[in-house]
Amino acid sequence: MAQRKAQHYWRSWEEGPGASEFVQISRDEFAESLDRPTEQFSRRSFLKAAGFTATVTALAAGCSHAPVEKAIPYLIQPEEIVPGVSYFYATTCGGCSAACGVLAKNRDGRPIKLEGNPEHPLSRGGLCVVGQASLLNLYDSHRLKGPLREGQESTWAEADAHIRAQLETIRASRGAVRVLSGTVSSPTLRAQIQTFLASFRDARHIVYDALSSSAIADAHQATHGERRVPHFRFDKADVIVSFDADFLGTWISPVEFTRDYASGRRLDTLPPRMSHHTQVESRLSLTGAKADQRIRVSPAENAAWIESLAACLAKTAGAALPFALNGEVGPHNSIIEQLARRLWQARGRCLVVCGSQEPRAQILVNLINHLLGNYGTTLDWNAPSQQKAGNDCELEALSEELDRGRVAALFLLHVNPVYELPNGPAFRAALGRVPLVVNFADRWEETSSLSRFLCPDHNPLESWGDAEAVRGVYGLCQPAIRPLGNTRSVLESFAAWSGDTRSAYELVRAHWRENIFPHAGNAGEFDAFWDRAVETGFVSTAVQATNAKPFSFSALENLPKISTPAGLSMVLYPKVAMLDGRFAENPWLQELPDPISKVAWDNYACFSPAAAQRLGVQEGDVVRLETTTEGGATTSTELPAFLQPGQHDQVVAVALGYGRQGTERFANAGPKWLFARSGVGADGRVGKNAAPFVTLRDGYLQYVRGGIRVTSTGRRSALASTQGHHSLTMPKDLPLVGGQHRDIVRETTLPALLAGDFKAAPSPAKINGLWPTDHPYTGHRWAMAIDLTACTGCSGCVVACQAENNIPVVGKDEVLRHREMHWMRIDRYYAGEDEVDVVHQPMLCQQCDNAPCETVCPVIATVHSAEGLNQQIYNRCVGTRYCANNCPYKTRRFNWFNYMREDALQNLALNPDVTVRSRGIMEKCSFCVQRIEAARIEARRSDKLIADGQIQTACQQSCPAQAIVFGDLNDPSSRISKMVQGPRRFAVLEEFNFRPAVNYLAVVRNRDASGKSPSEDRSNG
Amino acid sequence: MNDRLITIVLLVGLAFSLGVFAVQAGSWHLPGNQQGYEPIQPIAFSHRLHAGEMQLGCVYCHSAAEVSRHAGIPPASTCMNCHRYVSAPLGVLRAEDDLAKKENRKPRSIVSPEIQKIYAALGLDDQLARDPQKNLAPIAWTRVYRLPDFVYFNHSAHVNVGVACQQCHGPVETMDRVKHVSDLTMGWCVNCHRTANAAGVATKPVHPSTDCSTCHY
Amino acid sequence: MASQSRPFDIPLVAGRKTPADVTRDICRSLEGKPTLLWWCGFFLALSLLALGLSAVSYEIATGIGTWGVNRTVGWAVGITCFVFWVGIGHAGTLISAILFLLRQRWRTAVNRSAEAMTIFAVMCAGIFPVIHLGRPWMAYWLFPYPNTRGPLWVNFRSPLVWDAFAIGTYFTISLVFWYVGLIPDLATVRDQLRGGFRHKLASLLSLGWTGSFRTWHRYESVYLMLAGLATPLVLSVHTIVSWDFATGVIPGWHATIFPPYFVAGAIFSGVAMVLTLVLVARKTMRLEDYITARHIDVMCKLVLLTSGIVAIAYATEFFTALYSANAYEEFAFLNRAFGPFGWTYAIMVSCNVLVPQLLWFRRVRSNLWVVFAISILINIGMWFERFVIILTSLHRDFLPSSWTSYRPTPIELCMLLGSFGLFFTLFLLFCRLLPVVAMAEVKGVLHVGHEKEPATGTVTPRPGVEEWEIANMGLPGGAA
Amino acid sequence: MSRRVVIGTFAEEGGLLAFIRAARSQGLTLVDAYTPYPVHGLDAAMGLRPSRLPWLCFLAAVTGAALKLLFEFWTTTVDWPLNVGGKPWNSLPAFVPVTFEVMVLSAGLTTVFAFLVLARLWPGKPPARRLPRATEDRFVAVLEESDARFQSSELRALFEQFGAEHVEEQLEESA
Repeated sequence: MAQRKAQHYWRSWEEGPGASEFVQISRDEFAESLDRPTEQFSRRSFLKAAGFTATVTALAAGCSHAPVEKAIPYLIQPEEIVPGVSYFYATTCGGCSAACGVLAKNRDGRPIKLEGNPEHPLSRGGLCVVGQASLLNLYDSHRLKGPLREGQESTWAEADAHIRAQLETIRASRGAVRVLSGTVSSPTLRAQIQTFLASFRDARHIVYDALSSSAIADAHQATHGERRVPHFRFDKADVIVSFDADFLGTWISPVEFTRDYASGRRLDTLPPRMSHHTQVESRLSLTGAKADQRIRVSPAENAAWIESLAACLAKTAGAALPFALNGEVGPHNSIIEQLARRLWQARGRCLVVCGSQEPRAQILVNLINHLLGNYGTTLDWNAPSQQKAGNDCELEALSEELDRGRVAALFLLHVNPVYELPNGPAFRAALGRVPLVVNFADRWEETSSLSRFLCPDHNPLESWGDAEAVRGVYGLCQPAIRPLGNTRSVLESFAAWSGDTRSAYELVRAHWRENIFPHAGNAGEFDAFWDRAVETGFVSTAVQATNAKPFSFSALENLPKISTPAGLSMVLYPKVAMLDGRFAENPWLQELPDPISKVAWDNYACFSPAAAQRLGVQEGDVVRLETTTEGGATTSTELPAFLQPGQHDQVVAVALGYGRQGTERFANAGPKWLFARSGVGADGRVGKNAAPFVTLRDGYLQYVRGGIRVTSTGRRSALASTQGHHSLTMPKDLPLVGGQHRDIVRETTLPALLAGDFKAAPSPAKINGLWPTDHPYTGHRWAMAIDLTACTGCSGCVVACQAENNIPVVGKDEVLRHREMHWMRIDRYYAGEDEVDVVHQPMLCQQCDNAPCETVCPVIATVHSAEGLNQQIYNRCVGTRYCANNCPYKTRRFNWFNYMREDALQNLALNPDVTVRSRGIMEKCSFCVQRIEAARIEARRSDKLIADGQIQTACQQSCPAQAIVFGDLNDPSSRISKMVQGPRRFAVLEEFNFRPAVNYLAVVRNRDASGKSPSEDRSNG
Repeated sequence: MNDRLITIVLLVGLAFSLGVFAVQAGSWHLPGNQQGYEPIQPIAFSHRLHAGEMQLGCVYCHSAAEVSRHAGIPPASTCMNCHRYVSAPLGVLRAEDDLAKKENRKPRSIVSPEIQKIYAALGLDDQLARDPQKNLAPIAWTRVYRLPDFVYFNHSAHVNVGVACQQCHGPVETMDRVKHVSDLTMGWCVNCHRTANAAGVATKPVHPSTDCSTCHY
Repeated sequence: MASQSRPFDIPLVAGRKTPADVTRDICRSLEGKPTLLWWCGFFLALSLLALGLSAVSYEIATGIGTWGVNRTVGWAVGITCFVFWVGIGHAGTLISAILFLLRQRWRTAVNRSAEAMTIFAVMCAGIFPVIHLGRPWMAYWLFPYPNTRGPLWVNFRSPLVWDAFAIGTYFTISLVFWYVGLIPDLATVRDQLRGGFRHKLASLLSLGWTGSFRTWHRYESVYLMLAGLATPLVLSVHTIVSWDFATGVIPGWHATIFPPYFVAGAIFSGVAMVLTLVLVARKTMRLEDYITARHIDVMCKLVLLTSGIVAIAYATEFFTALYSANAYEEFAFLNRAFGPFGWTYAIMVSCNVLVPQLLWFRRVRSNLWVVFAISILINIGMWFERFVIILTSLHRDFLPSSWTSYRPTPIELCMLLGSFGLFFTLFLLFCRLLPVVAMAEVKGVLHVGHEKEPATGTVTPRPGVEEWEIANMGLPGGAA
Repeated sequence: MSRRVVIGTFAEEGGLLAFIRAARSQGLTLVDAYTPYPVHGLDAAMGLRPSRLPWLCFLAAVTGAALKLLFEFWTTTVDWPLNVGGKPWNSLPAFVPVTFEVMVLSAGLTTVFAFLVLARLWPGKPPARRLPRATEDRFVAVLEESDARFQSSELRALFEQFGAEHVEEQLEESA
């Protein structure tokens, strides 16, 4: 039929029928002309040849067309999938043991974005940086493709055969079988492991957390007779006192806590509610940055403070203690009494938490909470947290067993002891003595490389599973994509080795039928229950009230004494992005500037400015940190120094999670050109591993190490910081304006706000400009409001934006050259010298009505939309960078090079709704215009108006504190138009009449009207 | 001598290429403009036959057009909705029936070569049952309409307000092989949006935006 | 006129030349073999050019990332060079057009080379805005042309579009002006040289000029027109360049003083560059008789004047900033002077304000070596002026969070050198190919300063022809 | 038709000036004068009317500017109004610079082009009259021997009187 019409147009020589021989001929031409001996081949004919060549090329250019493209449809299209339409699957985040609920946004069969599940009872729509970035782990080309045996590629059949055979012999010889894992939040998997171990005589499942909270559980063992980590309810607390617990950043369940904390500090409610938060800590943590009152103490003092607070409260409560507490902490009694008073007034409505691993400290904290009657109110005892099940005593025991070579089989599940434990080297050696080592790691790292069998687990987005974050709250994991490699769910592996051939799906389903469905209360069909669970991604079941045992004072009688580290002590802390280093190979996490230090791509030794001065250390100097154990063994490392205001002078703080094997890949992250510098340290890795400084003492992983000696190496190494100047007051070295303050962030105190005599911005004086107003915004008027009181600076929005808008990773060198690409950045400013107040200000394109960037663009590549959006049209941009120069907020980002993703696999994470920008063009925050357009089209399709809150920008969606609100200013009933009415509203640089569409709500601190936090009038201890 | 030879050959070549160019010049477009592109497809599917004579609605096959950015190319399974029963042009089947009656035997099943390609793709045997020996081979159609990556055109947005498919794709129901009729330049899009703003679509008032971010983001 | 009569005491052309001498002197420099000095200069210039070219091609192939610029400092050396070269260009048009209108007859000796300098400088300038683009191959989008985009034109509110038009016009008009001035001299060259490439070139470009007075008559009015047009043009061009910054909101850029400030600066730097060139040219081309100490002296005074204007501008913008009581404005200028890049500000002030003050002294003005040194220093200073304005304003603007620093990469520096390479290559070629002194004009003023004694070669007066007497007294009367 | 011309060469511009005045006063028809540089007063002596080029220049300037201004207004306000930085559709002040540049450009190019056309100059044109020294240092007057009563001898005398170095007669094709 087609042959009837022979003539048709063609797109390339290859395709065109007539073309081929033409190419042939023209080739012959040159063959003939050029094969001539030169003397015969005169200049004239050469010129002719040249002329002809030119013509041919001209022609070729003239009729060159786009390459032929194939469109290959499904053979048999799945019912529920329409190409080009996104679907959301409710599942559970596999980022850490907090097990937040997420929605996986799927497009054409692959997840392209993770979003918090708004209905999840704990995370309630929030998602942290790690959760957001965990999408990229799925598309990591370094993941193992299948099982490995002795480092050689193998098949599951083979691996299973060998493992089972060996297990048989072990069973016969009654050998010891150990499963070493991090906190397993999946009840099904816990059960599965138990059934697997049941068949052995000597089998145990040992759990530890690299970031351990073991002391909390043990303390409750002592005081309440049951080893539990209670469920902390910050939303119910009106007074919060935290001793070194970074609960907004990395402690136990940050997203949930942030959400609770924020809901305890809602100022738009009537009457405004604002909890009072005191942070007693040695380094400046994200939580400390938010505190109303922040007290700098050395790790040694910390316990003393707790003790005296306990004593003080005991006195107030008139509780008879069977022993004397030392209530003296030198000069600070006044503060302690004040704390105690505040807590006592809020009995039952307050919460005292402690991040220390000292059992004594934790027990005293329990006492305090008991005296204040917080158990049952702000500490949920019945539905305890399942997020930190680690038991360091057992870990200690295991390592002894290993040393003695008593273990016959060791199964390592999502742990990397060789890297993250202090006795890593010993562990490495010990592993060699274990006949059967099976590891479920998904990549080749410190520990897995030593295992005989590597049985890689699925990525959480590939497999069925479940998670119990808090007793009674069960999250369900469902696959969002077919497994990319020949990996296998741990569930199936354990099942297979205990002779059970069921799939993960069947296993989870069965477990839920038997153990969860019965408690679900609302009886009915299991299938219906299951479908609902799959749809919503979680179920909450009733928890039977375990009658809390009476507080046993006996625990207090022989309190373990504090081992006070002497002199300069090292505090090892996790960064919000890197945690214990589990995802160190994730470029999004590596490139995220730490919300406090604003440094990316490295860990470093933080000193307080005073300490640095005392030690004669400049920022960027590489210092040698070393300490000696009682045994005389020296631990040392070399790190660049970083000056951290607000940190205690007796402390050097170092982040864990760096120096991981596998980060070598980032050596050439970023563009390759003449003067490009490597993105990794001398040892080829990103940062240094600080785990050797952790100690495993008397059954506890301790993150404080005393007796640190600091020596300078004379070398320097630049830190990739994304922020140059750290305060809103001008540098002192400039005459006249030195010390002058810029009111870019506005701030007040709660009393001032309640008194009603605070107004963040002078009522917008009608600026009558020169121009006629040709641009009335009829229809929608998009705008954003950011509540700086709620914002904790956790940076979830930054990564969310990166994932949504295909923002490239540029690598350390480019960050050093101030070329990071994040559209959303978190500006962090300090006020004060060493007792600092901290504010975080999310800064993104302000979408000004009178946008300075638009006027100067010569090619109209950035103009205003009829709905108040400052549009950037990539394909029109020629790259003058004039707009970026003229942007008062410096929120525009330029593609200095072609910033490529690492490989094709990573490209699968790209959002098909956003253009991938090429080299030489400007880009910036678009208010997620692709979401706006989607909503508009949907509204038109369903003949409805766009409802308020229907459009959520990526940053807003991800924010655990719900600090960001986006909406339509022209809709008087919308949330945003209500928010901008309040007294706290201001806009940055408003006085210049740029008319930004982003509004900020002033920072409010819960202090006396003078705005001074009590900590300021005490001399630094 | 050689020079003259070269000269002649070159002149011939030049003449030839100019000839080719002359042919080209007729259909010259700005770079990127594919107007008039009409590739041969792997299966000689005739829109004239299906959309024209049989009067199948466009969205019967391109169903995604109502809900998605892409109109989508129908899966082979959609073809099978009819071609499970229709394996060749009606006339041919009739003829075979008559012949069979005459020779009083069961009519042989006739499968037209083009439709055979669908069966082959789905790995079906002549009883139209899945044949495990054969392996599935998706049909690689040659794409006719293509917008640059930085343009986000959404079919559903247009179909749902009642823009006729023909407005952009031309009288497809008269084409045996689909031809790229419109030039798909930005001006072409914008002008349509403008006129629609003024006159509405099919007398129904609509307000398509001419903001840049309507298509570019 | 009276005021003008005084300078004529000193001859404009030394050595009592006859028109024939002039022709010979100038044409000789075209015929003879180039001096060794010329070859050295040419080789140096050419190698710099090659360096620049390779740098540019690498940058275009790899990306603007090969420059030191960053998210906060989007412009630096590149745009600095642009403004610098445009500035250099201004002296040429000033001397040829404005001084022509002001009947400053001393210009005749230097205007040809000054105009050539203008054209080459504008060429150098024109390159930078193109190569500093993220996508240089899209540069033509800056011009409004009919297109299939709706059609989408350009943003006539953007100073960059103004720039594109200004630089384009400036280059075209300067070129035309220069060429029109060349026509009679080309005819002379055509008639003087016997064969050879230059003869061919001259006969092609001289457009068949015969010296017919009817043509001369029209020619003069055309030349006047062009001068009249070029004068406001030259002022407008740097005004527009200054608007690139003045229309921006960045403190340190957003200033109404910029247009006059930039124009003065441009003339300042331009005249300094002319000084540099003519001082070299008169030595290498043996033109001491035409470019006399007097020319140098006058130009030195011009430099002194413009330096004064620039100095006032510096003071004024500082004062305005401090007086404005605008925190951002105040900070911008204090940071400019005392911030991390204070040293650039120091160079700028010392080279542009302090050093030129030496020119108050006649002894300094008459010592050509010192003048040469000063002119070089001024060029350096003026380059830094632009660098200071661009960099120090950008690197610390409104939000302290986005303050950064800047350091140029070798690539950028190679481009800077390359632009000088291009400039001198073209200029040296010009010296070899075209008459470097406007012969026709010089011939017109040969007698100036020689009125006292009767010029040689004049025919002895005959009785009874009084009007001839008058005419024979020479041009002052005619000019008056 | 052909005509006879007398070509006198002077070494001094003064000589030429005086001669031409005298010649014209005697009603001789002057074809043209050739000088190495524009001799002041010669136009008056030759009785040349001031050139009309300035008017053309002015006209070109006005039209160029007007058209450009209209174009800018049309593109920003009529053809496709786009909200650029909240500026009004018709941002007249912003249109001035480009308008001015275009004005200068059109005026300059038109004038020069017109000049070349009027003076019949074009690239590679051979000189109409070969007077090599006229472009160097000599001043040449060319007279036409039109009326019969004119005696070439008297003419020579006149030349001599004003110190012509060299006088010759030519027969040339008149344009």
